[in-house]
Amino acid sequence: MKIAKLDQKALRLMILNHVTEIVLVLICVALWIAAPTFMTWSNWMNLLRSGSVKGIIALGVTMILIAGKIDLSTGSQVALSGVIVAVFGKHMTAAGFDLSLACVLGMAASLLLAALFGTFHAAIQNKYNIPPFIITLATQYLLFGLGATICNNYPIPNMFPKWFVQLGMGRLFGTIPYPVIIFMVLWGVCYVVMEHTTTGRSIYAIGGNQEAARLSGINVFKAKAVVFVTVQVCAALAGWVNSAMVMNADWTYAKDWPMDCITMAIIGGTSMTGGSGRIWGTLVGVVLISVLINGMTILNWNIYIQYIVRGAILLGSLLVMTYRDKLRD
Amino acid sequence: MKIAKLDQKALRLMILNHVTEIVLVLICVALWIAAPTFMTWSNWMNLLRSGSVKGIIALGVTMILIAGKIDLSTGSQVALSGVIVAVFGKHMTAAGFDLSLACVLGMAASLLLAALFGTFHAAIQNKYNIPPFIITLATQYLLFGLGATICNNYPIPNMFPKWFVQLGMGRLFGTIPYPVIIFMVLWGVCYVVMEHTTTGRSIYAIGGNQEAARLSGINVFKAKAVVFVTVQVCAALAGWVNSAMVMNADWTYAKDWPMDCITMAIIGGTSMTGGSGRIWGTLVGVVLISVLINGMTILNWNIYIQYIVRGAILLGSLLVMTYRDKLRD
Amino acid sequence: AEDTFKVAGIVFKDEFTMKMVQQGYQDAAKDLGVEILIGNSMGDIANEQQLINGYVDMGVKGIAITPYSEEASSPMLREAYDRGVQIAVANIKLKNADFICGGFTSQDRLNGQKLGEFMAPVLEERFGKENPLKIAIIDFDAAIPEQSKARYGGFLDALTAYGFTYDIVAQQSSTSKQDNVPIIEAMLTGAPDCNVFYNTSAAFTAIAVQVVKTMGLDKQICVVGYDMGEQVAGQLLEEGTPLYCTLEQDMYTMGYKAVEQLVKTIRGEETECKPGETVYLAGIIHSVQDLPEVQSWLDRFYALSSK
Amino acid sequence: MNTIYAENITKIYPGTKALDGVSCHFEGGKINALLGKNGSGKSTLVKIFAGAEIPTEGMVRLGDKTLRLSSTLQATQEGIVLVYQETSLVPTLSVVENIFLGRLPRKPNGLIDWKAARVRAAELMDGMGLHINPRALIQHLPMWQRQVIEICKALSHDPKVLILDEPTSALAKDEVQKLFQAIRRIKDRGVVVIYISHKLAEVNEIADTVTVLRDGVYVGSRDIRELTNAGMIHMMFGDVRHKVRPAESVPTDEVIMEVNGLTRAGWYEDVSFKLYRGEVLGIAGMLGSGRTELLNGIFGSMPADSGTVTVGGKTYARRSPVLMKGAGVGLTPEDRKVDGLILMHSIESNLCYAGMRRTTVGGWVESTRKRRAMAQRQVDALHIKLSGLNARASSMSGGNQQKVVVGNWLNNDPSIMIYDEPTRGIDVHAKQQIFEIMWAQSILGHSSIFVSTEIEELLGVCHRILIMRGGRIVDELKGERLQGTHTNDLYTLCLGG
Ligand SMILES: Nc1ncnc2c1ncn2[C@@H]1O[C@H](COP(=O)(O)OP(=O)(O)OP(=O)(O)O)[C@@H](O)[C@H]1O
Ligand SMILES: Nc1ncnc2c1ncn2[C@@H]1O[C@H](COP(=O)(O)OP(=O)(O)OP(=O)(O)O)[C@@H](O)[C@H]1O
Ligand SMILES: [Mg+2]
Ligand SMILES: [Mg+2]
Repeated sequence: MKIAKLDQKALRLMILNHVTEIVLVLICVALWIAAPTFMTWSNWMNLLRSGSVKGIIALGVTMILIAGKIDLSTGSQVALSGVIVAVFGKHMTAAGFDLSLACVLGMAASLLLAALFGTFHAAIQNKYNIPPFIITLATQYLLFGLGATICNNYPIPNMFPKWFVQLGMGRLFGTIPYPVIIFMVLWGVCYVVMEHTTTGRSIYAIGGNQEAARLSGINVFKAKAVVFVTVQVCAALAGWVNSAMVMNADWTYAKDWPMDCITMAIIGGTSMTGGSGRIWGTLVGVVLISVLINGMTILNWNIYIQYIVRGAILLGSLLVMTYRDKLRD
Repeated sequence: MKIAKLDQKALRLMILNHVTEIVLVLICVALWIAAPTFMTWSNWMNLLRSGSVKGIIALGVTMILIAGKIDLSTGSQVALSGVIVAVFGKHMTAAGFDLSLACVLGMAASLLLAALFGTFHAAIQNKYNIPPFIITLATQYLLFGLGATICNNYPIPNMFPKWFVQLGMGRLFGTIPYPVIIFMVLWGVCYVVMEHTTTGRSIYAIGGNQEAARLSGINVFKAKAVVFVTVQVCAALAGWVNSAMVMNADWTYAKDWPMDCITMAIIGGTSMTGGSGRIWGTLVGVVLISVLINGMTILNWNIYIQYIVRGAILLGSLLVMTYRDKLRD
Repeated sequence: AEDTFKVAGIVFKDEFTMKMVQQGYQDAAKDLGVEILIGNSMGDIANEQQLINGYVDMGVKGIAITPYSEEASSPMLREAYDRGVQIAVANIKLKNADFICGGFTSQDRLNGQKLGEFMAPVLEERFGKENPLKIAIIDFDAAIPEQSKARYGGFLDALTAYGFTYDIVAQQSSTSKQDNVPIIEAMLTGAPDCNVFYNTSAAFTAIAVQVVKTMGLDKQICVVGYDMGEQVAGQLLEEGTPLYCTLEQDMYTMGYKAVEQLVKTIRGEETECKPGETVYLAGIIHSVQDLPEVQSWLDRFYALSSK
Repeated sequence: MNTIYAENITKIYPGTKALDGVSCHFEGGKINALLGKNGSGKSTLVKIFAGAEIPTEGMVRLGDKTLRLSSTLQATQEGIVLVYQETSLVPTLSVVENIFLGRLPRKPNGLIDWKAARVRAAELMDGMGLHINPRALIQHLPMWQRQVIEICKALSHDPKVLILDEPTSALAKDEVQKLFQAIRRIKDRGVVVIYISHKLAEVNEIADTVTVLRDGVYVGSRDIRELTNAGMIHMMFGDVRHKVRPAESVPTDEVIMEVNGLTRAGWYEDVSFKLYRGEVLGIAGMLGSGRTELLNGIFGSMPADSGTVTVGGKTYARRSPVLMKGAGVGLTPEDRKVDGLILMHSIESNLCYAGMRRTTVGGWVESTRKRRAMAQRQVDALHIKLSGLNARASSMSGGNQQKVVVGNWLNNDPSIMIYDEPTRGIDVHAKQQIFEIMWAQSILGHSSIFVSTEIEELLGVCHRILIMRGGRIVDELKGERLQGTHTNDLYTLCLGG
């Protein structure tokens, strides 16, 4: 009697633990039936490619959420990093330099700037203990203004060398898009770092109880710096891939991305309150959102319905996860 | 010796306590010198009118921040409430009803919906203890989709009776715009409620320590419901005023407003972590932001510089407030 | 009347086309010897209002504007007019706006029609008239519905008038400039039989051309653009491009003429357009039929943007 | 042998001098009790030893080495480990991770060696008699297990100086014994053990030396054999008189509250009792016997499955703090910092939350004058020490904070007060004052329910004591029987031996 009951609970827990995965499979099956073209290799490669761009950021976002922090300025950073690379390309080639060289320098500059801003966020947050929500809301404005000023508010198309464009448009063996490869490699790195290194565990610890972590001799600032810099660098990388994909750089890109990426991480099971989350889950979240967008577009659903569905899925996943946590206790 | 030192600290504290006010005055003086037209009655009335629309929401936002919660869906609610009023006007007049009657019914319906969503947020948050950030992120999508669906994604112009348009365009004694009056009245009400009633006291308490408040026999759900409903209702009111001002209703309005309103409250000295804030400060914050925008426009500054300035002001005010709190302890 | 005074020029979004309008404003002001203040409402009607009021209070004599909305912007402008400021409009035809001193627009519906009329024979030759055309449309209904709907509505009207039948095999509203790769890919995945891809803006066109090429549909699909831009011009010039044509709204001229109208009205001089009226500037079609013309556009663009 | 020295240490917090020129030393191979009333600076001193606070003046010396500690990490490297008064575990992480927080063992390739960590964690927990899955998350464990894990964590450092700041405040008697055994083993290795506690019985049992602070000043150190309990109390407080329950405090036979069949499966079952007007009712039980749950069940702040509570003639099948407050019941929670106070708000505000409606005109609009008067009333009545009514609650010491929690409720004039561990972590003097409050209430005809883990306290204070074991009320002591009961008898009853 009792065993049967326990087992039932265990079963329910197991289902709830994998509810995102299950929902994903169900949606895929439904889409397959509704639109046979959905389940083709090329469609999947396409949808994964698009998902990967935001997915790259979502990895950083997962880490920063696990640390109990947040970054709202990733969208501006995406736009800015593309603009920086393009501006280097434009001005340096005008001055007679090689486009490839210019591009590499631009990439270095954009990484540097991303790291600088990440460090700045971490330093301010750590020193004054201001909620990161509001710090990054402020720098979001700054980065946006910076991007516009740098490119003198003209979009800059086609200022990338071929190999850079490959980052967005190229495909390994002509079939797997590079953005997907980049995302998967970063995902692997994130996974190992978060689950199997002391850096990762420090990040979990400061998210779960910062004071306890500090008293245990964990370098809290270092852990914070790692997540704040990582998320900005992820955004910069995504900015390159995005610009390479659309062969254009524009400071107005990616305004809604911070929320989209947070949504992906949350649907994947990361908590907004810090201390718990799963890098694996974010992978699922990224794929789920990409499949949804792709599927609803294939089915030619109205954008408004798409918004409603997205809201409902987010709400639903929140409720399921809360229910699961209750059951577990 | 000691007294002099204390006095100096007290003086510094006094300055820091009023730093937003001081900055506001300085900016005004600077603008007055740079552009004499800035300091005219009509310019002030106009800048206050524009500021008031967001200011109405900022009042609700201040309350919800004090309660330690947040609402990101206010922008969608602004758009939706305008759409609802217009849809009533459109369909009911088509069915032969009086426009004024239709408008009143529409207003009632939009208030009802706002209150419903507020209650829903409060209920979900209270029952499952999910961070409100993410709940309202989800309903933001829902409300947006709802607005678009209701008006069948066409904007609805001119479906308001004269008296409704007055809400946005009218002026008391031909000089003080009604939006300013509405804002000031609401501000007064908020001030009294937050500083001088048990409801306000309860809101401060749950923001400071929800569990302690609960164990002191404070009705936590009620306090939460008050703030969640108030902020939605404020957004609905702002939606009316906004629609009246532009004599149009469109579900795409006000997308960036939630962050703008949070910025106003924060600059006014409300904390993101709950438990402390000042309604008076929000008034200053609203005026400061409105003056800045107006002033930079008058000075013909580039819009991007304006973004940078806004980011810098927000960051600066955060640092000053943190420094003040350190000094105070 | 005094000879020199201040006017203001307002654009409404953060985009290249508006940059052209702005350039037009500024050049006209320079040519006519007046001072001009520039504002951008960043796609928010409340900002627009703030700008208008601000300028009026600063004592500008006139405002040239690309309004946010043909309905919603007019009450605020009327208020400004009532306070003694002349209003000239560019880019759209303002409704209920007898007070303006003149307007210059390329009308979206007419432009759409012009594109339709231009493309109809081309499409007839390629696909015949017997079977319905399989049209996919990407629009911005979720941002500025009036414009967006006029742009594709006009195109479809013209096709119907020419005697085509068509199926809309896919239609999506995009809310952003950068997220369109996945949208267009999915549209074409869901509608693999599509043969005409109609874009309502240059940002879409650039992406659509890329996607059509990478999906290997460049022989099957004829891409029709709307608006001109550096990237789109480049795509027209490419070998074997699926992009057939695009329509340039002469934004620069619109901006230029709006300010010119404004200044001349204020000075009491002879003007091109009567008060309360709006002049339509014809859209200019750039197509693969005339590549040197495209090249010369690009050259002009570079000259302009390096100013 | 190691010895740790405090040399002329002064620590000034804004507004408070927590330590004033303290010089003392603690020797290795001994268990050194550090005593003092609330706010006397014990925690501050040991935090300075552990690098968690930097002294304003003076220095710490370990043996011959002068230490300039600026972080806990440094202190740990020197072999000084502090187990905090408040637990410092990360609730979202596993047991094994918490034990090795910040220094998980690594494999040669740099990745974490989870297996080795689990094995060592299991060994450490075995040593403390704790048998749980090292992968379990802290947030799913009960309080006492967390406390034991905290100590395992300290032991894992193999410390030269081990400081325990009130380690037993959440431990049951048998766990205390296990802890003592472990501490003695550590002592035998020559480690300096510093042991802070308010429980004199424990001190008598385990300590070798006693060091006392009073108001931030070093009073002296003695060998435990030279000291009686009275001597210790004298060192801590100077002269104090212990009051006994006044004769006027007698319960009437009017039933003011009746609990009937209250049950929450797995926590407490079928609990029924009556509370009389003017009575101080004690509930004795060992840790985990379900007292906190029961009190919260009565008050409605935690759910119950079935049963009713009758107050003032009205029977409540469902309860909530709001309802029970209305019925004239108040509760001071077990963990005052977490659940009892709004630390960031002023002392005045904290004194006026429960009685909020009484500060209003017409029930809604507050009167500043009334608020101030109400707060001042409790400050005077309870002798709360503060720098000003506008100071934040966080600036007060434990005992005064507890008084504020009580004062908050007294401002609502409750006819029934429920005290859950009101004396935890506060000094004897402050405890006495809390008892006096209960008696004064009793004389006024108000009743109290009093739960304490130091069950000997109950004997002198209560009119009647209920014994709770395994979630059930198993016995009742009153009248003659209560008179004849000694502390040891009470422990026996609670343990069910
Ligand atoms: N961070 C701080 N800021 C200001 N004052 C403080 C701080 N920490 C402690 N104090 C004050 O310093 C004094 C000594 O406090 P401490 O915590 O060392 O006392 P204690 O002897 O450990 O008391 P208890 O027995 O209640 O734990 C108290 O008056 C306390 O209010
Ligand atoms: N049946 C149970 N299952 C799991 N945990 C339990 C159970 N009973 C008690 N506990 C744990 O024991 C702890 C003490 O329980 P409770 O607070 O109800 O008893 P108490 O007598 O008040 O003890 P304490 O001294 O901890 O306050 C709780 O933190 C709870 O986690
Ligand atoms: Mg202490
Ligand atoms: Mg207890």
